[in-house]
Amino acid sequence: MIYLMCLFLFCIGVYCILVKRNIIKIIVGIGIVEYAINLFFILVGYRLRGRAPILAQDQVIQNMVDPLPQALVLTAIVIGLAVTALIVAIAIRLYERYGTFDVTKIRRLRG
Amino acid sequence: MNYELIPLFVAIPLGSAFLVSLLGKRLKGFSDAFSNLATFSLFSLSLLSVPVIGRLRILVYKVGGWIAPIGICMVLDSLTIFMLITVNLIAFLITIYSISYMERYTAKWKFYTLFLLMLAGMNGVIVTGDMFNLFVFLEIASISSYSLVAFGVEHEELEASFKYMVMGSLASSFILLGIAILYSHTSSLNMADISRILVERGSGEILFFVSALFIMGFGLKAALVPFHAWLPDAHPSAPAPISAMLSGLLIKALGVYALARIFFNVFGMSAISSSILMVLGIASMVLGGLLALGQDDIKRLYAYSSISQIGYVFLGIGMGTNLGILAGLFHLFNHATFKSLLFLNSGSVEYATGTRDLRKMGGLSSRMPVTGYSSLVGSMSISGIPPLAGFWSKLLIILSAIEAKHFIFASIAVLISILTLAYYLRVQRLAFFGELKESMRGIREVPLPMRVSMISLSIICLFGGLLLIPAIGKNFLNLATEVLVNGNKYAQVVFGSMK
Amino acid sequence: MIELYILLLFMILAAIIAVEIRDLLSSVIAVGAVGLGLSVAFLILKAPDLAITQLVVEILCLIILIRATIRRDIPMPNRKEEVIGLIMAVLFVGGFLFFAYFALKNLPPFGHPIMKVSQNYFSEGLRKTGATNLVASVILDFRAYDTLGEATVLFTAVIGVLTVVRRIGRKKPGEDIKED
Amino acid sequence: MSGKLSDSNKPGMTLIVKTITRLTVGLIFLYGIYIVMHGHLSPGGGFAGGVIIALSFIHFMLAFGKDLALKKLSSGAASLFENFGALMFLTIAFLGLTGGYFFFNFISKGRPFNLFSAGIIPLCNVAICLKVGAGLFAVFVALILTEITTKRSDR
Repeated sequence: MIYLMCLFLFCIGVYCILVKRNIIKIIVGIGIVEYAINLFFILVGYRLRGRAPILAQDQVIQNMVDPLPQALVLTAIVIGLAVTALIVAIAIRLYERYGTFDVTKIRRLRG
Repeated sequence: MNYELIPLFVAIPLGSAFLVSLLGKRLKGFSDAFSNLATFSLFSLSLLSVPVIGRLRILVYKVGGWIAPIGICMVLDSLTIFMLITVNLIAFLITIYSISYMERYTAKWKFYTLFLLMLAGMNGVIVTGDMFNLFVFLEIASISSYSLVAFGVEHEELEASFKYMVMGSLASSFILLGIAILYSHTSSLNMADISRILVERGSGEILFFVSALFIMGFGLKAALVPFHAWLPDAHPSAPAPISAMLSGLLIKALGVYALARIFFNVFGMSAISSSILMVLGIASMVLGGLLALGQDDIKRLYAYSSISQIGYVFLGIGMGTNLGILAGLFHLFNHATFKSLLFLNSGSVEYATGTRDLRKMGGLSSRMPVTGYSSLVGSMSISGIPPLAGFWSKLLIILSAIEAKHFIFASIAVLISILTLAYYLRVQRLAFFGELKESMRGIREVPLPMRVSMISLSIICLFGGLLLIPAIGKNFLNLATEVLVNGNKYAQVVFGSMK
Repeated sequence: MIELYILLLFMILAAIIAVEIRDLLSSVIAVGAVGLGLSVAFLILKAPDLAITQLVVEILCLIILIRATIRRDIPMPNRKEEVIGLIMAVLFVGGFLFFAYFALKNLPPFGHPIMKVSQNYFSEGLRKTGATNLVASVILDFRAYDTLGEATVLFTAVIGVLTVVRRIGRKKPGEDIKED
Repeated sequence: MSGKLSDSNKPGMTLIVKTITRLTVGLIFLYGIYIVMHGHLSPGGGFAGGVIIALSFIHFMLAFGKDLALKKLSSGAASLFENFGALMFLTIAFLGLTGGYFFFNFISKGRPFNLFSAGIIPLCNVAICLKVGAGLFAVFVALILTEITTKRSDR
């Protein structure tokens, strides 16, 4: 059930990318898609009543959550940041050239 | 001792990219010399590993000394070697070409840095044996290609790059979601381990859903037909060496190779996925060919033709029979050579005349003989004129379709081949033959490095057919086919070699 | 786990607002709310490393996006979006969720992961790597190769941004442009 | 952003913002270093710490304007640091070959829970931090500079 809610968030992002006609909105959509996937990865690795995967000095901790998805998501967050930075740079240049964020007005190339 | 070779395929381009970006701005000529050195050493390294793999069949490298499901492993088998040779050979010839061509752009060292990073990404995708690692290197290759498409920073380039980038990030998201679901199902990320677990559990709805996600994701990267919209914008907008790189290699390394590896070796090919791949291949073949017919921009025409030829590759590989896979892989190699040759030709034409519009050209062969005749070789090879390499691979694809009783697909493939001949003859007639236009009197042949690279590529196109003779191509083509035909046995082979 | 559901509902709501609102600046701020919600969700799901990282990355993204939209804040004209695209997207989303429902039913239930590989990290992590933060031991020792790739992705993006923001891309034959 | 509010010949934001920035920026910077150094013991690590350090410079830049910030860390120096971090990471990976494998953890592990433990992990954290901090700052500067040139070409 919670997985489906997470995928619903994913679908909102996909919908935004496919339907909206504004560059900033498309970037927002890409961001939402990334959040949804990161959340999904962590949900998959969660263990009920688990503890964070950090060892303590004087006690033995049982029942930790899965550390592997956390490591993967850390990588995925960085990749998302890299993509966002590059796409914003391209968006700023596009704005500079065309004077608008509206994709329908940025149509030099034929489909 | 041979184990030390494997990480070098990634480490050499990465290290040289860092060095070029550190020193390239300060020392004149350093970036040219060093990038060529790097690609040349990569190419010789991949040639060196052919006899090793011919003897041992598979090498597994444990990064950091951790055994496979715990750490990451790199796998070097015959299919990997096949892709590595294709990628590094073409990349080496393209770097030679860029020495002169990229003089027309500013900030050459940035170009070389991004180029080497893209190469590192592709080699990383090919060499890896881990799902998530594949995703990471796929992102390196994609992100550098997004910025390379926008390298000229004009209107069209930025727009094409934006479109490409949106589509590319969507594709990456699908792939990552697929990996997440797969991880939850199997609790492993290593390809061989996943394959072993999936064989034990059998297939189900999860596998179906993940396959759909991967077809969407990698299909977007490979520009299969319902997902092809970005390619005809992105490939022509890039500088010519990058168009050659994108069309010749990137869509194959990220799209075809990754899809084939996952579907054959990890999931195991089923009848449904086989027919889906074939139908998508046929659709790309037909639509790409038809759209190419009406183009006047020479690079745009080549880009549509890429979609069409990728369709052939998918038809061959999707068949799943021994002959079909062999033909598909051979066509992949051939397409890498002749499509990069053709894009380099178009770059030379643009370099000399300053236009890409076919209607403004004419009679260029008389002024630029090397470009003209190498383009003739490339066009004839891609349209399947006998003794050239392209003929043999297309023939084999059609034969394998007949062998597998797909008569309709075979006849469509023949028809599209004729269509291909038609639009390439049109290019030749408009651009290189006929009478020379008045405005084109003053043009000259392109500089030496560009000629060297075009001539070498056309020699490969001329004699590529020889690879089919078992004595020459045995370690190269046939063993690569064997890896895909073996399917799920991949897991046993990998784990067997790790002990 | 009720707080997680509430948080997810909040995130979905904020995402819908971000998608549908007309004003671009508000849209960017709404997506910032989604990101910060995600950071809190990571904290609830016992992933403090990610919570810190997500928080700082979100702040950086917000600064970059706001710098990009501010002063260009033209409200979108009230025009009909393409109906065909809308129908396609809705169909796609519907079909996607439908198939996802059947696929996700077979996954291990929430809160009970299989953890076949991760068991090794618990048993050997401290002894073999010496790091008490197991996430750090995974990203920098067991899977350090991934992290090399990750660092390279960021490096690529930096070079890419520097490439894209060049003022002049092409030069005429023989022309010499001073490069910055 | 609100550059117009202050004196036109003084770049940056108002006096209140500047005073508070002067107080907080050092703390943020130190916090970033702490996060990096304790990455193997507690939550955090090279990446988060690097972003925090980059944010401290960005904070400084937003408050005081770009000229003063670039005097502290010029964009050329930033890309130099970035390259240095990347090469350091790759070098660590190659030094692992002395132990037999790429990325082999070749330094002794030390006693757990101490600052100097866990072999190569703290070193990697420092390398990543240099890379991420300098790289993100360079990106930010590049984006800001294009905006400034854009505005000039508009007029």
